[in-house]
Amino acid sequence: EPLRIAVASNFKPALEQLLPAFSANHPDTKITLSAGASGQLFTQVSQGAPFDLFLSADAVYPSKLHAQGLAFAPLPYANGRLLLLSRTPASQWQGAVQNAARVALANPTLAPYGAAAKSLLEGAGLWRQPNLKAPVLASNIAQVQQWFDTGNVDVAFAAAALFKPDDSTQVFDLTALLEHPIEQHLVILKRSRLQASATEFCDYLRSQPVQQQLKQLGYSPIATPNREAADI
Amino acid sequence: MSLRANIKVLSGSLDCALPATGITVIFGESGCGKTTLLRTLIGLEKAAGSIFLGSTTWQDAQRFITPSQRHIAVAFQEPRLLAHKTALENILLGQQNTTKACHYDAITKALDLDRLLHQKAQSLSGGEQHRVALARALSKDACAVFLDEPLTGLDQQRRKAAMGLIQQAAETKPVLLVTHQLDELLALAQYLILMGKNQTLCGEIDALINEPILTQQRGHEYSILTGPLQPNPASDLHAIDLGAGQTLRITPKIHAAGTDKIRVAIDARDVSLSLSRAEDSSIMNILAAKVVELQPAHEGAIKVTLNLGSQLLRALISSHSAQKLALKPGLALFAQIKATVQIR
Amino acid sequence: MSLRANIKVLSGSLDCALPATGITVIFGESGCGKTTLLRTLIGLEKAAGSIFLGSTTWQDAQRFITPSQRHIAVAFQEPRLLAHKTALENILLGQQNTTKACHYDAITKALDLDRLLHQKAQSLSGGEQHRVALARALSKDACAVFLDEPLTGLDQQRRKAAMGLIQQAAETKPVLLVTHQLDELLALAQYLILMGKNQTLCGEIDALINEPILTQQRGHEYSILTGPLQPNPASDLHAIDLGAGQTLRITPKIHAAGTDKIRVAIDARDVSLSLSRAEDSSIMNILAAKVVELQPAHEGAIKVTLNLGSQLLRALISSHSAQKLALKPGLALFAQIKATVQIR
Amino acid sequence: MPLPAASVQAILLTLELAFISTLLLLILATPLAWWLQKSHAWYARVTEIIVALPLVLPPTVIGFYLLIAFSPNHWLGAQWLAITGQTLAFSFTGLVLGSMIYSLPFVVQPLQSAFAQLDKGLLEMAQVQQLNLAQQFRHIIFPLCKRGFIGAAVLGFAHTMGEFGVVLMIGGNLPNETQVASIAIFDAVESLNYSAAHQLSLVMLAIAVAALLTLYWRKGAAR
Amino acid sequence: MPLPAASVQAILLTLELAFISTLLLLILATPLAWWLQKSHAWYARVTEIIVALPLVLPPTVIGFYLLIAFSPNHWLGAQWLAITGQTLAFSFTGLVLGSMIYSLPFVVQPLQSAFAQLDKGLLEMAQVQQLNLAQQFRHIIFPLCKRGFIGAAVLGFAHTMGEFGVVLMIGGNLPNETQVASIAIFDAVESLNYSAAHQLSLVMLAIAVAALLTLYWRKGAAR
Ligand SMILES: Nc1ncnc2c1ncn2[C@@H]1O[C@H](COP(=O)(O)OP(=O)(O)OP(=O)(O)O)[C@@H](O)[C@H]1O
Ligand SMILES: Nc1ncnc2c1ncn2[C@@H]1O[C@H](COP(=O)(O)OP(=O)(O)OP(=O)(O)O)[C@@H](O)[C@H]1O
Ligand code: MOO
Ligand SMILES: [Mg+2]
Ligand SMILES: [Mg+2]
Repeated sequence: EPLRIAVASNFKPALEQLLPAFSANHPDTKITLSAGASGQLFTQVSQGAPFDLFLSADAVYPSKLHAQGLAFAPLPYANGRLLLLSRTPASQWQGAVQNAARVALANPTLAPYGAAAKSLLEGAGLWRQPNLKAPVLASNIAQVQQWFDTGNVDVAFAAAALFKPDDSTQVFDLTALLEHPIEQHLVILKRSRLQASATEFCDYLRSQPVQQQLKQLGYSPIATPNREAADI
Repeated sequence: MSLRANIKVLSGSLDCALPATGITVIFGESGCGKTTLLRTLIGLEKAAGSIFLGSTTWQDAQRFITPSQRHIAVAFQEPRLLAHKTALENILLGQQNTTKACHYDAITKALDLDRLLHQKAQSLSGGEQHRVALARALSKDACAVFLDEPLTGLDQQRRKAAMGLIQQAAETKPVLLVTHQLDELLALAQYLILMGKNQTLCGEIDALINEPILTQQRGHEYSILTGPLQPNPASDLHAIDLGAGQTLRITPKIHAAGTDKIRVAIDARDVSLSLSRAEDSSIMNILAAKVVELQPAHEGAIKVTLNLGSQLLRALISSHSAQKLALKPGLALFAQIKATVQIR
Repeated sequence: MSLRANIKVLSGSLDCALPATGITVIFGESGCGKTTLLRTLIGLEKAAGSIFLGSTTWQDAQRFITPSQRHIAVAFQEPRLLAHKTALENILLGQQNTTKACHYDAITKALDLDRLLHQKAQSLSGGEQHRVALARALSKDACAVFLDEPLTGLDQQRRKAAMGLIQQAAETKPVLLVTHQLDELLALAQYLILMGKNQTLCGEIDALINEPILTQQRGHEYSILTGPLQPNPASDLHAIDLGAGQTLRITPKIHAAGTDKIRVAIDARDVSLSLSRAEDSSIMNILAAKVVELQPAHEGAIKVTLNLGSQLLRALISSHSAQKLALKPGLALFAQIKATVQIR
Repeated sequence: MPLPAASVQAILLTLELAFISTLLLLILATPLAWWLQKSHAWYARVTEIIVALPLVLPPTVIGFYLLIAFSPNHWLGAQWLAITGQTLAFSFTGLVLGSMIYSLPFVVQPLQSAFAQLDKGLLEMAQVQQLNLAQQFRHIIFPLCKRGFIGAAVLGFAHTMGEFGVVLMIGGNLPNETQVASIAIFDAVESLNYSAAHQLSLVMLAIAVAALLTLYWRKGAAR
Repeated sequence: MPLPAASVQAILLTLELAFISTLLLLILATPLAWWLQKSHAWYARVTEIIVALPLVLPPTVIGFYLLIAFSPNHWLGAQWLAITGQTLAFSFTGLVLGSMIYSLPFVVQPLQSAFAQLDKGLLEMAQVQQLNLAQQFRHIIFPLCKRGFIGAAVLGFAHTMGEFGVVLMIGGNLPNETQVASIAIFDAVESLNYSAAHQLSLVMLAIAVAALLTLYWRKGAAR
């Protein structure tokens, strides 16, 4: 039986980078990934989807699962970074949004990155303004990137983890402007029959070397890596 | 096993008991309800009434058995072949279900279908399709056979062959046949169902041969003469004893084994009259007769009823000739019979 | 506008020039290729060769115009009605495209369709459907009419009415008609296309009436007598002058206005022979004749060829009678003619 | 409980999309299916396969390629942008286009089946009676293939209504423009807003039953 | 470049799902369509509407109600859990069930159309020839409605292959269990793994063309 990991879309590419090293040490543990918006994965877990581990893009969904008794205590595993990508040059991110032909963000009701973007727009008074074109909502943060990559939108609220820098794109790092930083938590699900493997995987993810590696993958490391691991 | 029916039909009701073997011809103008009657007897159409075949109830107030339980063979008015199957496959359709083996080869041979047996039905000509449908009906093991205009689209030779096969089938079971052709009716019918606008008649052919429904169609009458056959081994001309010392010479087509009496239909138009016996004529049948009655028929023609001694004969002649011969009731003369049709 | 065709058919090739008006009957046994020939002429089937109607090219090595450009009327072997439309809608189908108004009422009346005009085609009986299809073809404005067994499934009265309508249509344009019925052929044909196994013949009816293709089918021959009509105002019996001082009396059915010559077909079986002139007989036509030739026909029958002076007459009598009358070539006798059919 | 305006919008949008797409598809598919059925040319066979492709391709494949084609980096998207000043992606027009591609075979297939079963004898008769193509269509092809047309319309409409994958990829969830009912329900369910999901689903169910009742009632009357 | 194992899995899973669902559907839909076509009873009409419902309902509505039915709080889901120890949601069996409901009308509709066009005269002839039901099916109904059966199978298969909304809602994107190709492509596109998406799409395209070529080649041969 594989270790089934439900992973928020923003973290899937990073996780794929990190898997080979883990698999080298745990050859018996086969891992399958199911990606989606955090909210979508949360819904599936609460409806009984047979996941062992849930890597959310925020702390809220994991704590809800914990509160419902479906999961053990949530643990942070990364801090996400929100970027604004613009194809047309702008001095400020607000200007980029105002001048955009199309702005894309992830669906705030399902994706924490989208929720974060929405809160910024609301703060700047740019949310659902009649004089602005309505932003298109992607079903998860990865789709935002894809819309931007294919040229269908010219401004996008994206995850740093999914963005590959190029010359024609102007990038604003909005992480610091966020009222609530994107603290990504994971939970081991109580239904899991592979709790030992899941715990091993958590430990690996939260280990110092991995956390250092995350910096190159578009995240900030967690503050106190690998301390509460024993509490699980 | 005779077929008895008492059912509602378009023109009223039909109450008949068909012979257990032999052919019943259903006759009537186009649209009078022949096909509907056949479909009712088969069980494809429901009409109030009862139908029995021998001791089996096909339909009565309580029961109604389906066409497939009636164990019958049918040739519909249209061929109803499976276009994607060969002629032979169409003929054999469903025959594996019956207990008896299917002997189709004599039938397909007689209907000249052998060459076509492995041709797809959709590529057959109209007449070929009709023949395949007829072969399917005739080769099926059945308690009764229903044929709706089975000879349409056939040329004379094939028609004759088909008529022979139908007569064969009628030797062991009742056959019901719809036709518009008088020659077919005369050649085949033993029992008639005549469907008119306001009534439906049924009965032996002798009784109904001069019903208006028939005579209106053909425009003239028939006589039926009957008597025991006296074979003549020296010639193929046999004699029929008509009683009162008169004989009729015919070439019998149907060797009615077992029945000593033979019946012959004579078209009133095929009878000519002469005051003296023409000894030097090629007409073979010249019978002494007495005029019974003269009736005007359609324009310029007179219907003459003659007494041959113990049987009646009808002649249709021009009023011109009637005048010339000074015909009147009681006059003795000679009836020359040009053609005869042996009936069942 | 006469129809000329030189095309390949099943049994070889056909090269004919049909009359500009009048009926051409296509005759041949079931499956010989009549429908295929008709379809080729219509343009629904392609065959090598050329077809012209008057000065219009329907098909040649270079050109091929579609059936709808040929401006024709067709009654197919099957009715081909639109089941969801009424009889009248079927009859009028496409007629709004032609310039002339459609005069269907005389036709539907004659075919006894008036009662059925507003009935859905799917609920019509088989014969009714055929009549609707025939009415559709006959009421269409067309340069030529093609009828594939148009009289199947019709009773005698409707058949007669239909034949009248077909003859009417043939007064102004060529009509091609397929039939298996000899009486229809005789009543309608002016020109014949006879399709056999190995050859296809075409020509005037006089020339082809005793072709084996025809005589094999009917089993006996016909004679055709011709001469100017001499009307008799006092009676409906008119006389035809056969030459050599002999006359034939007939009741003309077709008042061939303009043509002084009339042609009459006589079935060899309808001729009886007598050594003396029977003056007291109801047979009206008794002609002096001389035996030309005796030939054995089928079993027990002899075919006698007679010379009427300037025309030949054929008789079919029993060998028994031939013996009795001691027939031999050169013998003078009298031919009694029982029935005549006026042809075109 | 009155339906929120957003739900009403989503439902109306869905019906509009399905209706417009089906209508356009019927107009397009009828001659196409006829030609495919009649022609024996090799390019008719090739076209047949191209038309049938969306049958076997998951909607996401279609959505993916549409996304690429719609982008201003590509010919189609660039042209559209130049002409209309708008991107095809995230627009109602884009959805109609996507729906049509997605549902085309579902409309062509029943029509082609119906045309194949058409009695050739009747078409020959029509030719002889000199019916032109429009008359042949009106008097013969349409009435005899009515069930095929109904089938094509129903399947086309339904398949468009059920379109989700394509819309999810090229729609962008814009209220009143691309947020169709299936997307709205998906969002509601995924965000555990079951009461909204229930409401929307029930309304869709009611509309469905009403539509079918109308359809079958008419069919029953025609029988 | 060899196809990644996950993609192969996804494709095989998709084909398996579509194949099993279509097969089961044909077995189920044939008698159902026959009965719906023949019966004049009111409950046949009601059934007709129920069968047609998935036609007009967005897949997400179906997915939503399935999700509810599959949940252990409901009778079906509870029974299933008690018997198999697994939830129906997020399982292959659940997907088959969902696909069947989702695609049922797409199979019933072409069959019903074909049955309606069946020549009644031939069925009467079959009755008289005493063909039993199996023989009637084999000799008449099936050969004459072949196009209907092909249409039903193709549309059913295609619609199942293209199923995305239902799977997304009740499948859960589990590799080798419920991650069908449409989901995998969506996933690949979403993970910005465009080359994988292209690859998968092309493989699906190739399979589609191959399938269609086989189908049309056979159809051509049968013509
Ligand atoms: N597509 C075909 N393939 C093979 N043979 C065919 C095809 N179409 C017709 N035939 C054959 O060609 C012959 C002529 O057919 P056609 O329909 O012309 O006959 P017909 O003279 O009209 O006969 P009928 O009087 O029975 O209508 C038939 O033997 C028929 O079986
Ligand atoms: N469903 C129907 N609705 C109305 N009239 C019908 C229906 N079916 C048959 N008829 C009529 O019933 C009459 C009898 O039809 P039927 O088929 O029994 O005639 P038929 O005697 O077999 O004629 P034919 O010799 O032309 O085959 C016809 O006038 C026909 O129009
Ligand atoms: O990674 Mo998310 O949950 O799509 O913002
Ligand atoms: Mg009839
Ligand atoms: Mg023919």
